Amino acid sequence: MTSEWNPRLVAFFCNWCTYTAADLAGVSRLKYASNVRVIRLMCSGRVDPQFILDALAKGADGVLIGGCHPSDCHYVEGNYKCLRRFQLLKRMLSDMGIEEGRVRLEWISAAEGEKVKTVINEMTATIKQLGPLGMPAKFEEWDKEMEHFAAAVHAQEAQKAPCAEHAQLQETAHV
Amino acid sequence: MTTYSYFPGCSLKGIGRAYEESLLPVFQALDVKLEELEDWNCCGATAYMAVDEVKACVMASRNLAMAEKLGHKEMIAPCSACYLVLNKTKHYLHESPAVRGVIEKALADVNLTYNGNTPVRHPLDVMVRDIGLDEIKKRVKRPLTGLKVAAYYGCQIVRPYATFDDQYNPTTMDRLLEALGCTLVPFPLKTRCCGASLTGTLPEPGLLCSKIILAEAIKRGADVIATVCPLCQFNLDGYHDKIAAKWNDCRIPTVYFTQLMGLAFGLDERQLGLHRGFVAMKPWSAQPAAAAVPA
Amino acid sequence: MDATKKQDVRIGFYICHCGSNIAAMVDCPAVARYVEKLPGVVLSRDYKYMCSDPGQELIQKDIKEHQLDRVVVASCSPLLHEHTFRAAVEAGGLNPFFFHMVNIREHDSWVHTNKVEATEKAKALAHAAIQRVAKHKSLEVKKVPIHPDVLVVGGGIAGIHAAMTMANAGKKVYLVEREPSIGGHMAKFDKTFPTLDCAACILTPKMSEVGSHPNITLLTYSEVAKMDGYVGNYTVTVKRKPRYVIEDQCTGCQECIANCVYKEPKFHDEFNEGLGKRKPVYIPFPQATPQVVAIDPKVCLNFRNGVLTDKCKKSCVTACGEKKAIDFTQQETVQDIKVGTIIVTTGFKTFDAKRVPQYGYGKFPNVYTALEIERLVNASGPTAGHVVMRDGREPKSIGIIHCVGSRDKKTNRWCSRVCCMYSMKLAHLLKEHTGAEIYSFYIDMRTPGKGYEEFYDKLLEEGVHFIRGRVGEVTDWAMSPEEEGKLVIRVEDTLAGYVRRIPFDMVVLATGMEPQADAQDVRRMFNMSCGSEGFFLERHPKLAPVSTFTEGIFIAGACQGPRDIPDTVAQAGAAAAEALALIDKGHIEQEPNTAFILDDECCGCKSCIPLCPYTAITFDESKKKATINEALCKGCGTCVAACPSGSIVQNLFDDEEIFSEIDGVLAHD
Amino acid sequence: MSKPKVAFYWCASCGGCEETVVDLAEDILGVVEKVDIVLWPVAMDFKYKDIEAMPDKSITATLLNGAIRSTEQEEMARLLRRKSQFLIAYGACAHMGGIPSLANQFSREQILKFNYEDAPTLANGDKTRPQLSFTEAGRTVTLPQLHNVVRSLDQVVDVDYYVPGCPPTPKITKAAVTALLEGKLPPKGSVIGPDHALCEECTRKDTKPDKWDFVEFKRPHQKLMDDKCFLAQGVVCMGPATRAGCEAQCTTGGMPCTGCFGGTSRVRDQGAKILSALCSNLAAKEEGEIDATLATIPDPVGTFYRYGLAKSILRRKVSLPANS
Repeated sequence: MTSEWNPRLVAFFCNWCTYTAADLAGVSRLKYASNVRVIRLMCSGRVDPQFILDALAKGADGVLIGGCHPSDCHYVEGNYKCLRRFQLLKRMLSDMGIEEGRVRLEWISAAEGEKVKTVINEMTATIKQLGPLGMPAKFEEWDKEMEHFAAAVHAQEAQKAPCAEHAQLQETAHV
Repeated sequence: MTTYSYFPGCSLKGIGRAYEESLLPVFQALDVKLEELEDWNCCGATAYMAVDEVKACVMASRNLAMAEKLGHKEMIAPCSACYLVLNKTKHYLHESPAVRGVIEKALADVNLTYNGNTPVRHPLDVMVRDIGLDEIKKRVKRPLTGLKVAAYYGCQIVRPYATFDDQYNPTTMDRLLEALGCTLVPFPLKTRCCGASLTGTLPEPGLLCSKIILAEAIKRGADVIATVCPLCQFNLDGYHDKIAAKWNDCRIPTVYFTQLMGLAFGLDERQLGLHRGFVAMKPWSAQPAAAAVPA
Repeated sequence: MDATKKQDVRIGFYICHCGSNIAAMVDCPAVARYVEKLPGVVLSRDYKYMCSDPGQELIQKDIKEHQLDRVVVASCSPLLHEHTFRAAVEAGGLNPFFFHMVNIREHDSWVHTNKVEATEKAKALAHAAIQRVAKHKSLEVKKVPIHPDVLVVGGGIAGIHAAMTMANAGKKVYLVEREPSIGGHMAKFDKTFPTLDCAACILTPKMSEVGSHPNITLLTYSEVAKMDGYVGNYTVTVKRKPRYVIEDQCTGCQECIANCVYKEPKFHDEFNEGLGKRKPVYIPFPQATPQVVAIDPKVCLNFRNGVLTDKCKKSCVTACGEKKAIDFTQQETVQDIKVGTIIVTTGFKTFDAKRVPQYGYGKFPNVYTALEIERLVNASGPTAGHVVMRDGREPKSIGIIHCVGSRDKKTNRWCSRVCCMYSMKLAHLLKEHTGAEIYSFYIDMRTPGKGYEEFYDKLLEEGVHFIRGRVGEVTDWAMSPEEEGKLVIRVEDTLAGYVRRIPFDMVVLATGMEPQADAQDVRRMFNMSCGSEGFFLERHPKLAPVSTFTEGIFIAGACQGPRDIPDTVAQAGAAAAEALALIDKGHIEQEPNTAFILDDECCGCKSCIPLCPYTAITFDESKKKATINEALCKGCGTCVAACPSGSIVQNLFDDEEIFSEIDGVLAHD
Repeated sequence: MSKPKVAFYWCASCGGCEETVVDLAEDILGVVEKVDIVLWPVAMDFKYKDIEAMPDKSITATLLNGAIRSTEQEEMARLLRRKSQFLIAYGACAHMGGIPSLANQFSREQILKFNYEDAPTLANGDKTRPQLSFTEAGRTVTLPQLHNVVRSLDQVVDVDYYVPGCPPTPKITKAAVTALLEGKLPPKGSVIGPDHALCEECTRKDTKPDKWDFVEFKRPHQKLMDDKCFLAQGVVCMGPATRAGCEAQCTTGGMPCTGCFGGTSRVRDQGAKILSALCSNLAAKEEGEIDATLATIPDPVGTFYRYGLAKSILRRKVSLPANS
């Protein structure tokens, strides 16, 4: 299992710099780890902290945000807003037990195809060392403590004919 | 008082002792303390480097690790070969995990660790960039006015790591010597090969290298060649008879830049080791220009 | 119809083989089979070339036959073909935004080496697109009228050609040049390779045409200070430096120059690379356009340290007389220009030869740069075309060193493309002027151009010596009597296989081309990108070579990378054509990715208002809510991410669309 | 025809929600008149077995407050779910985990150890921990077990409606009860209350500046506050990210909003959104300066998820064991 495990990275790339840089990496036929899934946004300023949390909760082992270099943002300073949020989010994630290397913000200009490759490879290596985050599995595991009663309720309900009874009760509900 | 760790290397205790003899009092005159590394070992240069680079780096890294333990911010290595090997080792330690692995293991065997915290500096760099020419000018008691010098740097302090000066046209020593009052002759062979260890194995091309430098310095009207490296000094000063026999007489003194500094600071010539050269520099105190300056 | 419910949509999925570009690394049929089973997918196909006509027709046919209402294409980068497929979807009768594109070429097949992994990645990306497209909404493309005027920045040959092309097509052009005259580097050249026609003869007629063209407003000695707005509607602030001469009143008679209190020219003459001298009042070169003098406050006696003192007797003013063209009180002025498109042709800078100290430039007076030689051999140059060295001698032997500041890891890695050819041109001209022995030292001889290799052959026949080897150093260190007093080039002759020392009277350094010193500022001002070497980055190296990532801003000439005159002119023409195509369409179609406020939901907390760099968000005092001016919004989405109550929505990138994409990329193991 | 049956129950909560029911004051009489209360442990004497004996779905509505963090609470939640037509998560704890779910930053073992061994105010010389069962004189007494994870009600059973607040205001409670009795119910899963943020009804709204440019954040005790918008004074106020409906009682009373009503329906993670809004509006641009400003928010989790950690996207500190 561990030898086969490959981390899953979700990346949010801004349209103008980092997404283009990733295109350039492609055109230049640079080779990098295949476990990154890129989601294109117009600007790193569009990266809502909810997206990062959601990606982690849905099973990403790491999240990469790519934006234009400071003072190079296509939208003047969306990247600064991203950076400000990122700085606090990083702290909050570490308070929530998520290792620092799992979430990374990088400035990658349209010309830096090479950097796309390096960053993704580095991040893949870092996360391989950290191991899976596996939030969906964790959620399931956490909920195992409720299996006992859930099963009991299930058994009781199975004894009855819930449909008919339910329909009848619905009728009387709002008298 | 600023303190640097000091790695003398073998030359400064042997053939290049005039370097140490002048270096230490000059730093003292500048209120800079050098603390010699206790139980230092060979820097790993030349023969080791040629046979097994990694083992050479292991030797160098013991010195680096001990310098870190000493706790001063930086270490001075006056010999160009030491300076280069120590810096090269640091480079490998940072760039090559494989070499780093071997070195760390070797260090662990002698209870040492290396964290990469101690830069290795050349005294020329420290003089000009840390202490500064203004400070040096203040200490000059006997300006070397009229002394025509060819500043000869050799290769190892600027190549491959040009950390404080240009690789092809270094000027640090020129500026320093100018601050002492010297006149610098235009010298195009600043970083040309002195013959290095070639002279020991293939004497002819080695000697030719030395001869070219000596002849050019004389042609440019220099009274003396100033150098920063014990091997350069030895090659340029040590083979005058052989060079004279093979080509023509190219006798000109080759001294360490620290010796000229000591002279300008008014230190005793003998204490500075100026008598040690095969072709010794004429006693400066006897020069008319020096006499004209009030003590 | 509620399009957000998965079961309500009918999605068509297409995966492109792109010949073997994708298919060699991604198992396209397997991806198609995987997608076919996803909710909402009605059909799933793989096809050789989706962007081809048959590929696009396939989509259109399927939309009709299978009542598709959503389309996903997995192929190359959306930056390349998104518009192609949107158009195809529209032609099939759907709203073009019921489409989403998956990048499995640049982001997948081209960058990975394991077919299984690449295929799995394609599946994940496709899955995300299927989930996302189900949430897509019907959107309208916003049409914005385009201002027909054009700004050209930089008056070298590229700017001149672009401006003329546009002006001849009837467009009003503003040409901004920071020097007192247009002409750029080309005006300094003597002859042009390989035809050896005189640069001035072909350039100056064009320059004067620019100067007199009714559609061109020439703003020399001016710089662009600021750019605002967006494609079709740019407002550009131009800073006009004081030249202390009223342009409209100066006739170019140059009486002021003749009568300056300085009887002899004695100041550094920029146009002649400092080889000649000029007076404080000067015209940069005889054919300068406009024919208007300028006064240099740094050296004019009427100024001290650039500040007006009025202490000179001002014989120039007397000489100007009734024309009253000289005005020492002139101040810098600022002018706003409204244009729809901008062509940036800011050119290059020559490499500073002092950065290669071993070649002795600045140390040995007889080491010259190539541009200096251009002036030396030029009949209107400082020596009237007579090649004499700084010490007054005529050179009997000349060494030309190629690749100075090119193909060198320590300085610039790139090939400057023009140096081999101009070095040979100079070799020819120098030989013609002096009869000297000429040696050219090259790394590789690069002559890719019409008539270029033939020119090389001609030079070989003329007896120019070509030595292959990168020169080690230029030194005055003589080893033999014949080297005494000469400049010695030390080089390894890699064809002969030994190290040579060759003495010369004169050494010429073929300096390479670099980005302008302020290229980064210009780039930021016009919202462009730069490559790692600092030249402006084109939108696509092959398919959009004169476009930039900012719509309506084009580049041409050496600001984009080293190139020669023919290529520069061709590019300038291309940039003009692209700009014309935009203008003549009459309007710009803007990506409808703007944001809007959910009026009922906004609580008026004002978190978003300061975040918008375009001041598109304002506070409606009557409703106590924020409101977005769609015309000003450029669709970055920063406010959307920041809205604490989720009350701002960005079209094409709304929260639900992105959440479903996140869900999708992670749905597949 | 018999009156609709209503149950009130509390789980992991402080009791404040129960107080709100009483806070309905004379209005409660109207409610009592219209319904039969079948379970209300805080005020009336019904037993577990009474409920168990009732037919399924025979209770019209159960208003359950408190988070679920023990086996007993879980069992009761499941029982009441089965017996009720409508299960209503009443108050912030049932709605989002509430204050008790801040415990999701610690493992069960850490919590027990602190509370029964390490707490400085403790007098428990033997460090005795609660036993799950205890037999004396032939009789066995059992105690419920503490769960590892604190949950909102809907993380345990299906919930029909949510009444937000810590505690819900009388007005919002009345609105919910009235809607129930009159059958004018919003779509299942709705939060009873408006769907915009608090600023809309805050009395300080007009003093909110157009630009915040935060350079420092303050906590209420660090500053004497005037009657301007709290954010204008650099005090973290969750108002912009918190559902309205509380009549802005805290901000009117001089305290910033701490977020008890949760986010709007368009938000998946209230904490992430307020973080985004506040951070976007910092003045600093350099990383060091940004960090210096943000250092004045010493406990982001406690600040932004005070009532909602259980229902946040991450739910619980990721590195904690599932069982300890």
